[in-house]
Amino acid sequence: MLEWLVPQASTSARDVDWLFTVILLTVGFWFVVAQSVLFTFIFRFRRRPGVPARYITGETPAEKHWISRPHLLVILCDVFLIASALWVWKTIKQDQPPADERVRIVAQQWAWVFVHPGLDGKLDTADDVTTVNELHVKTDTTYQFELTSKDVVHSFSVPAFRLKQDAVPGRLVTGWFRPIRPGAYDIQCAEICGIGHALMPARLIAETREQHVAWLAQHAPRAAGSAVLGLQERAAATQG
Amino acid sequence: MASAHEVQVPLATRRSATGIPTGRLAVWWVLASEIVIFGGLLASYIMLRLHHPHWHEEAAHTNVWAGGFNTFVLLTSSLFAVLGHQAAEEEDGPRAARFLRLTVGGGLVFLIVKAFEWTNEIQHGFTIYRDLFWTYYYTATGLHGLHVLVGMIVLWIVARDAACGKHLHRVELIGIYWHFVDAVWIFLFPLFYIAR
Amino acid sequence: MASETTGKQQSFWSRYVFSTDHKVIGLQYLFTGMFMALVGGFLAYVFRMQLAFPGMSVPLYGVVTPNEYNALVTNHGTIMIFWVAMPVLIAGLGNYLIPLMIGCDDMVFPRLNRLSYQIFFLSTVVILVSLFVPGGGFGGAWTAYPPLSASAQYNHTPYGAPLWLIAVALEFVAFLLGGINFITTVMNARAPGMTPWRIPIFVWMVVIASVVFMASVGPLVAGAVMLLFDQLLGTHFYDPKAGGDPLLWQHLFWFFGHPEVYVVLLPALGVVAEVITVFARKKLFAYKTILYTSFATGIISFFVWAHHQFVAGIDPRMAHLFTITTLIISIPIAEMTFAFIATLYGGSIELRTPMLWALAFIAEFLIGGVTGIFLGANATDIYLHDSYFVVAHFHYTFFPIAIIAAFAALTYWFPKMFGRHMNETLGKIHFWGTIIPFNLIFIPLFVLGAAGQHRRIYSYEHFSQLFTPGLQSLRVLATSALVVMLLVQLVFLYNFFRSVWRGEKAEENPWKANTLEWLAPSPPPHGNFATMPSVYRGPYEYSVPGRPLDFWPQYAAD
Amino acid sequence: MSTEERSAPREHTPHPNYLAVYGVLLSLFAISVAGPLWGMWWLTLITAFGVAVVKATMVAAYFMHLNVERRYIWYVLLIMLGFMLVLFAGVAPDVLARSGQNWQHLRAVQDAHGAARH
Ligand code: HEA
Ligand code: HEA
Ligand code: CUA
Ligand SMILES: [Cu+2]
Repeated sequence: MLEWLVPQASTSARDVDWLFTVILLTVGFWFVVAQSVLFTFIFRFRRRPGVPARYITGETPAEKHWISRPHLLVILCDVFLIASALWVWKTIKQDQPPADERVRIVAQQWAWVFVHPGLDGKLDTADDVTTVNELHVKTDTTYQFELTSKDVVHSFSVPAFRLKQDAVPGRLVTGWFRPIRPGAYDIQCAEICGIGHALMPARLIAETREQHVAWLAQHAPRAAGSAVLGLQERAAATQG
Repeated sequence: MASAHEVQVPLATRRSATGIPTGRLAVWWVLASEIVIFGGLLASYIMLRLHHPHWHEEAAHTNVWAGGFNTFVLLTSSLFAVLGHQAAEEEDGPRAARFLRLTVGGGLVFLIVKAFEWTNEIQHGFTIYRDLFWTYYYTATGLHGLHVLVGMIVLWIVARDAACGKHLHRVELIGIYWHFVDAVWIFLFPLFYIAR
Repeated sequence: MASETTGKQQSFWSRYVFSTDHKVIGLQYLFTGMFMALVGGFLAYVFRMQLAFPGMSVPLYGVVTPNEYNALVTNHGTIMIFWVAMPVLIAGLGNYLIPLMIGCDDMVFPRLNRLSYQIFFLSTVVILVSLFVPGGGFGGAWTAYPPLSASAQYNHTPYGAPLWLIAVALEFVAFLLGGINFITTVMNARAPGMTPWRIPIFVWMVVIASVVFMASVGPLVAGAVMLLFDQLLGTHFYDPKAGGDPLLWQHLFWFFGHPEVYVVLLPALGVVAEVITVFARKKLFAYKTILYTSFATGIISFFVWAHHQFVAGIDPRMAHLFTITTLIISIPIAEMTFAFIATLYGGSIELRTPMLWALAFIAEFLIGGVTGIFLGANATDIYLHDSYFVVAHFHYTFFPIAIIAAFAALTYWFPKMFGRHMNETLGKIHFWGTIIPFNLIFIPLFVLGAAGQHRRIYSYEHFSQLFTPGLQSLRVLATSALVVMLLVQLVFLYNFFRSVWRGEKAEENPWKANTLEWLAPSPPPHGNFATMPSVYRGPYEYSVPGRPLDFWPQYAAD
Repeated sequence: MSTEERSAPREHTPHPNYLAVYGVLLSLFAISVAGPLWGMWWLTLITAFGVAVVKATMVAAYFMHLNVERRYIWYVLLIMLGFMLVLFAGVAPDVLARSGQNWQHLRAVQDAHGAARH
């Protein structure tokens, strides 16, 4: 359902959209039933001269069934929804599939700093590529990210990936994602973080292995420097 | 029967469908809300205390003897309060007033001791800024001290009325509140002084 | 009401400002709440205009800067919840109706009652002032997450933030005092014969709400003290660098924040129960079941709070527990909804304005309720959290509560409060003119949320996936609908104030209702009843077979 | 029902011997102070907090007269305490713990490197 509005660019996107549809159908059913009963009653039992209202206490077992039976069905639906929700949550937020690569994400007022492993595929080595507000990833590669914040609470959100995780200062949160479709997607900050909250948009570029290697190659050393420069400009801009 | 003319003392205040006098009932609900306020504060403290191994070193610098003496003082003042209530139930206003004033005295001693305690600690550099432990220490004991102060003021007023036999039922109400303040301290004492 | 004051200037103050009469205090709360609703609505108008037409100079306001936008949203939310929903539904209606409905002449602590309003009034002044101090109003969202809210170095509102916090704290104190008053009054001051199972649902709901509020707000009061210290003394309760923990505040806040939503929901449901029974001439379906479900809701609401924090960095294992409890809470509310709908079965329904509002409440709240399930399911919440889907969800719950149910109550009890009738046609115009735009505002927000649009963003120009013509047209639609809705409110205000003085006179019991307040004269004098009533039966004995009349008042001896 | 008099007179229960209660409380207090002298953490735990609970209960029961008060007042107060336990249980996994599933406090990392405060 959601894919009509946002592309499904990661594996978790599929699972989330599936769950969304499941819930939509379940509660949608109840919603339609409840509304139609409500409106039928409203029209069917409009005041007519000479037709008195009935006296129904709803206390006798026979009458109670009218609400207790549907209410049992609701419980069943809840059990089903809980099970599906927990299962999807487990795959997305708890399991950590073996990571092909790792990226570090640091949020601050008001920018994202991304540390990509260089060609050696390892973090904290000389050839790491640090960028600001631009994250480059390879498709069909399982990434593990570690996320933290320098100052206030931010939230790393990639709608196209159905991925969202708050960046909390003093905490290191790890998670994973696996891009499945090349393209450039919005990264938003989803937790209010001050004046520049709307001014820390970033881009996520999912590209093929070749493109990615090429990008790494040309950004290897001094791109980081320019990136930091860009960061200062942005900071100055948002202050003004 | 109350009528539209007699409005000074609403009939509402004279009813007691539960059998519990309205005043006392209200005091219980006040305490209920106080329990969750102190409960929230102390729950946060306990969690962070267990989170920070180094806090017990900080706690070692609190003055057990001052805290212990204050515990004793509050317990005693509670005894006076309850004896005052007993006197009040025997319609002996002046006696009740005397006990209540003793209770106020207890509160006073408590605050004086606390004042010395704090100055001493601050002089030795254990200020509210030194460490989060001390922030909690001053916040929790300060909040409690505030309750002691309020209690003393009300106690004094109630004692004044009781002395001339007025509103004797209030002696019990303020007593209940005072015992609660005492009970809170019973928990603050081990939390901030003994456990280290 | 004010008309009676003409000529009696000196007594005006003692009668309408410093009165201890529960009815006057109730109306004070009501009018303050209605005024703040206009304020909150105006703030919504300003930032909605900015969202629809980014960068435009909004009529009556001007250009909206990013930090202004944050302040507008924050205070819109804070005001609508704490200065509209709470005062109108709980303090306003509760104060006015509880003594009348349980058959006594006042609250058990009239002076405490007055004090509670005075503190509330002070808090109102403080929150309004906080919008105009240097640096602007607080912009850290009504949830005020630290570290942002904790230090001006981050939020850049050195005066706005503390003032906002102080205002909210004062408001809490006012409602704690009021709550204690409500609870003790209902427990002790009931008329003879008003046994627990004969108390009208509305009174029950206000009491349950007051207890839930009292039990949940405590930790947040403590948390607010800590936050205030962080702001003013520079302590480090929530500063991770110094050993504090930002998540602690989130927990303390939501431990209150979630029960709070039921604190306002329950009285609204109470209003609906009173109205639909009268205008369907039906006994409330399964009175006791409704009460038990509301007890259950009240208790379960203490076990679900972290569903606001699924992706906030809490341990993912805890998310499972809170998903389970959150979906469980839909069960009692579902049953209650069903009971309300069942009440209509076999009724003789007359669609007067109050009834329209009450029925609209059920229909609209269902949307808000079921969308809550998408959020309660932790996995979908990963995507929907802090998106406009959430915004739409809670407006579909809050608007029915704070506005629709409030209108139902106002139109229903208006004859009692002011001894006159409101104009029916104007009422119907206002109803449709509010309900239709309401859906046109918030249905688009569901779509925008599902499309990944996040909250508290002053302009989407920077997001290529969001700044598409299609989505922008939805934003424009929502905003235009809002403007229409706000204009229609003028009809209400005209109708309201005209009827206060010019409306046709109403007798004691215009709706032929059973509950005790309709025994008192309209408007009730100080002291309420000429002779204090006794109660002989439950509140919803309508259309009892073999009775001459289709209603059987609680106060009628036979 | 007796709704109209000043305040329903509490069935005059004979007052307990307050001095005796006071004595017990004082001795308990002495225990709680003496407890740590043995330097055994579990003993301190019992003498400090176990005793505190007993003391508080006694104050509530005898001084606040909860033992002769209507039963449900107990329940009200205990339910409030119960909610505080719920709060603790729900918050501890995030605030008390130093690390959990897929997250950890940077503080925990620093402490490991001996970079803790003090
Ligand atoms: C009075 C207001 C109110 C009410 C009544 C509710 C009711 C519910 N809310 Fe809502 N909620 C808010 C106000 C309210 N909420 C607010 C203000 C926020 C945002 C705060 C912020 O971040 O600013 C919020 C946010 C919010 C979140 C967090 C979203 C996020 O930020 O990520 C969640 C998640 O679980 C949630 C869930 C629910 C649920 C499950 C209910 C349930 O009570 C609904 C139960 C009702 C029904 C389910 C309908 C009737 C039942 C049937 C028709 C039967 C069929 C149903 C099933 C088969 C399940 N709400
Ligand atoms: C009771 C709660 C309530 C109510 C009624 C409303 C009403 C409205 N809200 Fe509000 N809103 C919130 C609570 C509420 N809101 C909260 C809690 C937030 C989150 C804040 C945050 O993120 O921190 C929020 C945020 C919020 C946002 C998200 C902003 C963002 O995240 O960037 C938007 C966007 O459109 C919005 C729009 C509106 C609109 C158009 C209305 C319109 O319905 C308003 C129309 C106005 C009226 C209908 C008033 C008319 C009044 C009278 C005529 C007087 C009589 C009144 C009575 C009898 C009561 N609101
Ligand atoms: Cu960073 Cu919002
Ligand atoms: Cu919630």
